[in-house]
Amino acid sequence: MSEIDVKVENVTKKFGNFTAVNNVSFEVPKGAFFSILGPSGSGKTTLLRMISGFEYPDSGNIYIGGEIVNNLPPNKRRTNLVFQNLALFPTMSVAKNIAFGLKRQHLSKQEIKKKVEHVLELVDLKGLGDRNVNKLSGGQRQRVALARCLVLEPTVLLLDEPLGALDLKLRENMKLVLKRLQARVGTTFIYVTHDQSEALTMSNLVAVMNKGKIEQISPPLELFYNPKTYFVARFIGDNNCWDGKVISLQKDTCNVKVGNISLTAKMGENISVGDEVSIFVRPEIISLKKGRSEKGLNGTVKEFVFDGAYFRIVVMAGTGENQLEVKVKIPQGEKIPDINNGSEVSLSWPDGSAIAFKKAGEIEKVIEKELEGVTA
Amino acid sequence: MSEIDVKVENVTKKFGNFTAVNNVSFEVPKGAFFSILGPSGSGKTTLLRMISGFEYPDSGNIYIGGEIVNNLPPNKRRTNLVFQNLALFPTMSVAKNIAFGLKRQHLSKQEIKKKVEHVLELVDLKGLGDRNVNKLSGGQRQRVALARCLVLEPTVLLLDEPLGALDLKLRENMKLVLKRLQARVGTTFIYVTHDQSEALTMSNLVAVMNKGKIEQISPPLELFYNPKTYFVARFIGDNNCWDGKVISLQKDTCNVKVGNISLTAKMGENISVGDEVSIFVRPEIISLKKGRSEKGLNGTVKEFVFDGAYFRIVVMAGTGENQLEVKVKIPQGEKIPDINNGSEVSLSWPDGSAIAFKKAGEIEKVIEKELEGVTA
Amino acid sequence: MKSNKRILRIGLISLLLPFAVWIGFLVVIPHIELLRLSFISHRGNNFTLANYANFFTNALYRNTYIRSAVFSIIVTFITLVISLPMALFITKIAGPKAQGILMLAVILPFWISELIQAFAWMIMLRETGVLSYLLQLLGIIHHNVEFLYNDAAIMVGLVYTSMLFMVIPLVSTLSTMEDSIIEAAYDLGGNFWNTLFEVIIPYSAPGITTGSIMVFMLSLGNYISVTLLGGKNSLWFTEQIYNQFILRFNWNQGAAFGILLLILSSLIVWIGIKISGQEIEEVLR
Amino acid sequence: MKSNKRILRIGLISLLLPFAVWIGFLVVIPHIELLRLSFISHRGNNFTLANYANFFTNALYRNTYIRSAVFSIIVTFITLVISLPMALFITKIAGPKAQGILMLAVILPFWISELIQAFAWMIMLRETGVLSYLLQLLGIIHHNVEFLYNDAAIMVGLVYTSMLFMVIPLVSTLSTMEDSIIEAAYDLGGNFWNTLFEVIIPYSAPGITTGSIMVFMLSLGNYISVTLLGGKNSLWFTEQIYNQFILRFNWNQGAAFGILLLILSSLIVWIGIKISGQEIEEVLR
Repeated sequence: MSEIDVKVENVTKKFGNFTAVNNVSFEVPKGAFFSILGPSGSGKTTLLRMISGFEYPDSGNIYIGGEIVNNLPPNKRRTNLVFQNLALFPTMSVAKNIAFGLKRQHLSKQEIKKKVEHVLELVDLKGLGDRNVNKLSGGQRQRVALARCLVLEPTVLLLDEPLGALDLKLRENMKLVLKRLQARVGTTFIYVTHDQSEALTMSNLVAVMNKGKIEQISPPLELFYNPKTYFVARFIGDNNCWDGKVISLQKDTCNVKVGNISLTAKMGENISVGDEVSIFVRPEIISLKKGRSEKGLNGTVKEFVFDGAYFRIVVMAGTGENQLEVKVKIPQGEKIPDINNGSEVSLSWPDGSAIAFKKAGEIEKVIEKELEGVTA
Repeated sequence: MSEIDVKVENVTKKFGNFTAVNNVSFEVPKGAFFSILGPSGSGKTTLLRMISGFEYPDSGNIYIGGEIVNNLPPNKRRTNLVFQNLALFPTMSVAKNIAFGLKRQHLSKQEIKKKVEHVLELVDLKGLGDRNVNKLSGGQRQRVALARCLVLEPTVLLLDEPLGALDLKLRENMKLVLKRLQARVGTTFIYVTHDQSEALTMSNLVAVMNKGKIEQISPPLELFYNPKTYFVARFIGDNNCWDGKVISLQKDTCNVKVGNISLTAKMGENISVGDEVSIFVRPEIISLKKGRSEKGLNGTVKEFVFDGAYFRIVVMAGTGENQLEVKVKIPQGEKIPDINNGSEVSLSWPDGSAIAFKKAGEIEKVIEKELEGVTA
Repeated sequence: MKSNKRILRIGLISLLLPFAVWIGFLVVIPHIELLRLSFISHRGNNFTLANYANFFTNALYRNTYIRSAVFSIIVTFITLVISLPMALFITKIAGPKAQGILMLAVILPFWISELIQAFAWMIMLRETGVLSYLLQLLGIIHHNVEFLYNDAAIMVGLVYTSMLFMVIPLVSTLSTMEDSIIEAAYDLGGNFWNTLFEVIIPYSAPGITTGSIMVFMLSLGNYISVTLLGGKNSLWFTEQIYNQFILRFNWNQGAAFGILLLILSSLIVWIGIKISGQEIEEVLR
Repeated sequence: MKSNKRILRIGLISLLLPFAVWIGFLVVIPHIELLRLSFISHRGNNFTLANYANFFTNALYRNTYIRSAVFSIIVTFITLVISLPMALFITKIAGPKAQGILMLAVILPFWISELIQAFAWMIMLRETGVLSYLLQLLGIIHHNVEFLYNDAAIMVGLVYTSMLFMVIPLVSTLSTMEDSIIEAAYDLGGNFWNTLFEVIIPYSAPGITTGSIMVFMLSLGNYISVTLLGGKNSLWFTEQIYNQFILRFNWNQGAAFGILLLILSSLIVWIGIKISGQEIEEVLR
């Protein structure tokens, strides 16, 4: 995994006054499943289109397999792109779709036939070569789009939210298909998505993007437990986020006054006394006990919902006007204390699992907009 | 909750030779959030369209508020339908969309205006009355569709997969909005969906439908822990399902030979020795320990995936050709034993959490088709 | 982000350039020449406004001009009233088979040359024609009656030839309307007329505008059907233009009339678009 | 599950019924009468095949018939070759503004009556016209040359009037093609020509068929542009029909010619559809 397949170096791309990609650099090791995760408008698709050759960078360099490809058109690059809407050729059969790229390489008919057969087997579509692509199911169409690219043996396979159009159950299934396929063929994948569950399930490395910049590149679990920025902490998972003011500092931790509650949190960045910060605690990590206790945070259950995987509980902690809304998720397999709306409970979490970042109001807006579906 | 708002009595509906709804009966109590959950083609939408008046039953009776409404057209029924694609009137403003139904009741202009204002406040769209509906975000359009129906104060509000067109994050948010709204207005909701998480999160009662028949009507948690039929056990959640043969019977339980492993399971229906059965165990309830143990089921880790909420682990248990594939889900908050692909592990689950049903091959096909996205 | 541009540009420009020049040449120059000619006197080559003055001083020309416009508007309205239910039926009620047959019935007049259509109509409406015969059979009239060569014959012919151009835009607009919108209106308590006037007609506004413009243009500029069905005294403005060019060889006068017709049609279409409250760009789509 | 049916049925049937009768009456009866007339002798009222026999014995009629068909096919092909890059440019390259202007340029000939267009062309192509003048300026010709009244003038006129009917179906087909399909072809290694012939043209097949049928029909059935630009001896079959009806008052012979033209156009369209491998139902959509 030490060889580098794709290298992006200080790349910037503007559309008019809008900076879509802002001085981005990263490397993708050979054979990696690399995801670029970000909200819509974060520049992730533009970045992918520059790697595939549909857009050219304004400045900076893009290397593929060690060579600069900045202004090379897509038909001359050893990358292939799986489009969001798949973009299968609707007038052709499955085999002809797959053969389109091979024909451009002036291979003999036999060679083309052999390669098509082989890749059809690889994606589990054996025997469907003569079928028209419009006659296929959603999952099959997906696999034709993959086969059409894989048959050309690209250095890097690029995927632009390819599961976006599928429905929920099929998407769950295709995640595993994709991950297994990548493990089998060993091609480097760069996968763009706004769906964190896709990125986290499939990738070796995830780059979180926001407003044209990369905020953090980490393996999936680290994004969860060691977010490096406010945005990552806020964007990944359905995190608790409480705003407060720093009262005092210790070595790695700070004391923060949230409403009239005082909390201790790890410092995620340089913080001074008096700063406005947000504290993040994962809802999954909070334990909930019935009744009040002296050590924990006491509160009242406001909402109690079961969604098939988790019990989602909303607790109002503290008293008076400055009550704190705490989201708690208890997985379905665990024993649930006998509580109802209005029950008194006490909450606690392990030391070091609360983390503080300086408040960033504008990011809040990005995420709110996402929730409102403005882009949908 | 004892009053009955909708009663469906032995209702059957055929389209040509195809029986879409087959002798279905159920009652919906006043103020309930009642979901009809089923795969596509199970007849759930036809059932809803009969309640709303867009289809008439071939036989059986439908009562709304105690009166038979079998052949009453939709514009004469005290039901209103929120369509899957919302079906807002695209040439009208938000307020005019909402006023359309009120105008048909010959109310005065002032009354209409007052009611529109009131319902806009209810769905959190105050001040957006003059906006054209095409200028709204996805979540706002959703709420206009709700407001347009709620303002008519229907006896029952019918919802036909209204969240289907939204993207993931927005859908999560709208689920809570819908649940809270229903709690506030107290109108009876009948909600049709193929997404179990929607049904389980929001409903008081869920009716699981398959092939035109209702398999089980239960509160959400019961569907999980006490499935009444093979189909429900298979359809709800991503259940483990192992096929085997019954060797011996005890009072409530049976011993089943699965490959060369012997398992004990609760009987979900009448079972005799020698029957082909399937055993279901929820992946969430299985505990996993590193290394072999004598009591548990021993196996090797084949796949290890983190999806943001759970670690999904696939373990191959037993030996030789008849290995058993066991799915295990460990919630993200819990401590994960230090395992990798290939690690030896032992699995166990509480007594009584495995349940056996007679095998039903055809249902398998329905679910496979669903996964292949044939209907997508 | 039209990155197609880069892909298609080189190939397309090499193909398009000669055609672009040609199109500009085809579209612009002939009409500039028409305009120029209209300001030149018939005998002699000097600048004059006489060709336009003739129009304003001669009542026949003026009346023909107004008559053509009014009749074309009436034809447009009749065509709309007939076509809207047809389009609604085709898009929202008919099954795929009936849809095909109905579209065929609408397209048929197009299949057959306008000339032959006009002759078929003449056969039908003349004194010894089918209509006269049928009405005598029914006892409504008692001797041969000439139904040709009158205003009604012109209108029937124009509605018939131009219906296609109203039905097609209406069908294409209405087919983008989801069925559930009509169902929603019904579910919220609406009946047929509410739904038609408050939901369906506002939705089809772009199709109505496009269709009306096309039908109006075709009617105003029609020559064959009008002269054949209306006879030599159909008093249609195109006939005046034809007479100037072909019978009197006064191309300058004809050019002036042509420009006047162009102004008339542009003006009425512009007013129509303003009234319907649409943007010209929308209509072009 | 067209439950719209129930909602719209009552209202629509009351509106549609009289129109349905009227349409049947309008479409079917005139053409049956045309057919009947073609089997009746001009003088006398007896059944005869003479009207058709005349066609087969007279070389002028036969040649005109074949000439019209061949020319119309050529016009259709030229129109297609010009319109495809235009449609591609309009749908895939032009921004919204350029799109509007281009569509306007295509629609313009429709805006202006065919009659006026033909006259504008005559002004352009005549011996003392603009083309002759320009070519003399460029030193290509040295005295006035008549460009009117020849086959090329007919063709140019026909291509010009019918281009709209090719561009519009092509634009509507191509605008349903997602841009990413072209990008995919490019990404998989294709160049402009690969993409054009293997992806774009197969995709636009329905539009090409619809457009070609319309252009062919319009050209074959054209009378005004052909006779004005081609002169009195343009040898177009519609001219023969006109002559029979209007100059010779031989309606029976004219009816026979009309039926023959109908057979010709139906036959060629049928062959065209068979060759392109499409279903008639698809083309109607």
